[in-house]
Amino acid sequence: MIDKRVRNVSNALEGISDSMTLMLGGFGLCGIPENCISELVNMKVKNITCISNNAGIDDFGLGLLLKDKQIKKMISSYVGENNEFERQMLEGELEVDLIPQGTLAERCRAAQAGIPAFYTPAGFGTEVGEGKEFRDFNGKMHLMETAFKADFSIIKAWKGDSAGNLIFKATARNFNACMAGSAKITVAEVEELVPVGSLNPDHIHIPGIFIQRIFQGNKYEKRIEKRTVQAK
Amino acid sequence: MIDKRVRNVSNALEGISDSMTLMLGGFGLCGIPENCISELVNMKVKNITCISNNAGIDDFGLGLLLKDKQIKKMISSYVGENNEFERQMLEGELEVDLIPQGTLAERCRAAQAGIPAFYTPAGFGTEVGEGKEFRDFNGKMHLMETAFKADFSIIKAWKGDSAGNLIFKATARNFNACMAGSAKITVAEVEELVPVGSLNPDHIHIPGIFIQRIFQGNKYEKRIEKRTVQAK
Amino acid sequence: MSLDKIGIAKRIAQEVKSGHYVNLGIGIPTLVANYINKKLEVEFQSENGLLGMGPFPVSGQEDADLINAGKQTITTLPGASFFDSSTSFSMIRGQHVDLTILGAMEVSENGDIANWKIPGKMVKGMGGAMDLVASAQNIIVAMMHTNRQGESKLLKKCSLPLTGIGCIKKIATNLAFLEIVQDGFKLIERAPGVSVKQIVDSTQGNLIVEGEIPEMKIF
Amino acid sequence: MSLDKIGIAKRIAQEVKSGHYVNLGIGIPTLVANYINKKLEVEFQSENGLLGMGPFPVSGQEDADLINAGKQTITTLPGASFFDSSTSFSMIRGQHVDLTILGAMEVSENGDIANWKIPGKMVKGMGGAMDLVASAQNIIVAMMHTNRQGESKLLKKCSLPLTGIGCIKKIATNLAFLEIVQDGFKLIERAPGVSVKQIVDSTQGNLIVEGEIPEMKIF
Repeated sequence: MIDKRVRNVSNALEGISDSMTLMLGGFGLCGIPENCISELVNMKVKNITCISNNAGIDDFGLGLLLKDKQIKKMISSYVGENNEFERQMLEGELEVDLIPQGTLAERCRAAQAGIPAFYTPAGFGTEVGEGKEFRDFNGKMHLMETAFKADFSIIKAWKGDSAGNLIFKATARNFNACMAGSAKITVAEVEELVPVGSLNPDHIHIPGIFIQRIFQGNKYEKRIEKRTVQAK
Repeated sequence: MIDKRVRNVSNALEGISDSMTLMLGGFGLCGIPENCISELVNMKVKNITCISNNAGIDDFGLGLLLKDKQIKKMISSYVGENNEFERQMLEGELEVDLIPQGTLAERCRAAQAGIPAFYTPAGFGTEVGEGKEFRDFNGKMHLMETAFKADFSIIKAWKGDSAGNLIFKATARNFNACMAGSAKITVAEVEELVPVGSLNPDHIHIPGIFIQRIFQGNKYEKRIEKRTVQAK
Repeated sequence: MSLDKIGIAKRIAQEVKSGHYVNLGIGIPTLVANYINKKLEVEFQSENGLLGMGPFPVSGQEDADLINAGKQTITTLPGASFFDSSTSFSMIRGQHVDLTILGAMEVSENGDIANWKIPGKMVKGMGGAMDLVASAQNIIVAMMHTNRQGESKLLKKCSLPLTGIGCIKKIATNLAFLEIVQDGFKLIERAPGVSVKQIVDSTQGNLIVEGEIPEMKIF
Repeated sequence: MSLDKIGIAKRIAQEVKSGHYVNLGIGIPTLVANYINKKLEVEFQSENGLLGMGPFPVSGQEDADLINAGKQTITTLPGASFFDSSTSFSMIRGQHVDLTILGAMEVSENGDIANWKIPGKMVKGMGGAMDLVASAQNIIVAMMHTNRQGESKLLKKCSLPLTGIGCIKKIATNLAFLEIVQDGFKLIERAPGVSVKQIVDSTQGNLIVEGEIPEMKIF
């Protein structure tokens, strides 16, 4: 067993510096690496490029980094829940690369899988396709999309063991699984770090080989973005 | 819930006819769709093209179809355990397309995922690359490989429910998971068909959307190819 | 009289067939789930990683780890499964999802759709919409026939940045149900109490009106 | 005197470092697992879908659903995980596996390897070997220095169909441990009791012998 445990969030993010490209898991506020995001705020790293499906909300998630102007560029599919983001983008303070969600997920997965490029029909004929190579397969046009390159991938799982094996809960799996192993160093924060051998090998969603560092987060707020209930 | 159950193996394979291309899961004899293979022998379909990592052994697995000369062409990565196969191939009775195992797996997955083509370094500079497009990414040469097209995909899982959700056991997952949804119709045979709702949604390896027909196999021989034990 | 959002949702619900895996966009499409015949075998896919989506939870049962693509708390039905985003878009790109229902700002007579961006104004992003429209075989657009200024949203050519080209087959609006054919928008049904003239006046793109146009049956 | 298969495996085991994920090919490479320092943190990957592979089972504990890439029944160690073939090759292609040890029929002085086919004779297929050699950063070949006819397997140019080009870095044979450098095979160590002359005589490709060549330490 290769032990991937680090003591705390600060050790987990050791080596992150200004101008790096970071991948961050989560969909909306669901499954975001809360402890690592707080630490990035503390570290005051600047000029970072974030690959993340969303940009958090004004006072939580990646919104915290936006507020402090730590982000130079966002690569996302949907950023609609964050007013400060929209302001910075429209005023040109923030570079933004909006790409289709499936393409985003697959470009992460391609990085994980050592596939430098692949073809997808998403975005052909739109401004997403501008300047990109396209090609006909089976009578349909496809864009060539390339694997992301990131310095760190920062993800969050429900349970993890010392070997870095991860299990996610419900829809908190989302981009966290696609981003495991998609950067030089993948950091996983978990709600519960369990001893090696306590996870069923058939239930593991991400094998430890994709993870370089793992730690248990201090606390999880797990904020709900849109609490929606039905009448009883 | 969409009910994917069919009564038996014969209903499961309805529509399979001569000259079709079939994908079959399994690695060696591990996780092969035993009941479907027996039925293919009974059906006496001819001239089939099989996409399968291996070709079984002389008297089990795809070896049974080879013996009856039902197979026109094999697309595999390793066929070393089958003497009849080797004889048919060397004597030119059987067309064979040998391709790297990772490329085989990814071409199945690409079909499942609607990705018509991708790039991989495997096989560049070898006879596998002959006649194929190649391209430099990040200073390294890669081949362009395309998604498979098959008429039926035939896989085997450990447990499945009426909705087609599948759970595999240990290393019997192998190509079975990559081939789910990689053909127009995917047939899954399972050791145990359980009522919908009895599988934990976090433990499902293949969601039912990728499966068109499911049934519980009559019996499983689960033969071991190389029984290897240590001294006690 | 024209349809309200619920009316549009009810009309679209009639297009859902047994055996369909359905992806619903936010807004009117989300409402469609409420009006599908309960006897049909249908499953909802949410592109953030859930198949077999159920209704909203009752108060106190919300789970921050269980949301839909609109970030709303939801529940699962028996037979549900969870998966990651790349698997989710394998379902979409690989054409395993049978029916996609989504909103639009504009649709053109050749089936182009614009629904993700108003330059210099609204830049929320396309989310999964571009993947959905590029791959889905069967897309129904749910929208108002005209915008707040009373201008038609069924155009000769979209003026906003496109989400996808030549992909839309059916449109349900507050005024009509239409199909996109070779030459433009073919009027299939009028909303209850809406005249053909009203639809003609509200449609900028080429509208094809052949024979008697029946009125929708909305229950 | 030259090394037997176990000796070769023991020498290669010395190259395994703590933190390594290792993929072992069939034959001599499989034996390497037995001789790795137990204090090292090492995990074995089997490309049919297992990480954390353990030893063979004791009799009666064999499970048909639990095999390695050589189709042998095996066991798992604590921390093991199972996955499908495409994920397995994501590990390999994505360079997450740190060390690959495999057999070869021929290796050339520029690092080409041939180990999968003898035209018209042996056509078993490449299995995962082409993926492994195309992506692995760190590959060690385990083989006999010469074939049964006494001909060198360390060549100027491979005569058999290639498995990969310019990918091999280190070779352990019954006679020597070598590294492939710019100009050819650099002799690093002699097997116990084997002379430099014996190695020179058994090597057809360019052999680089610089200074005193130490003898391997095999425990």
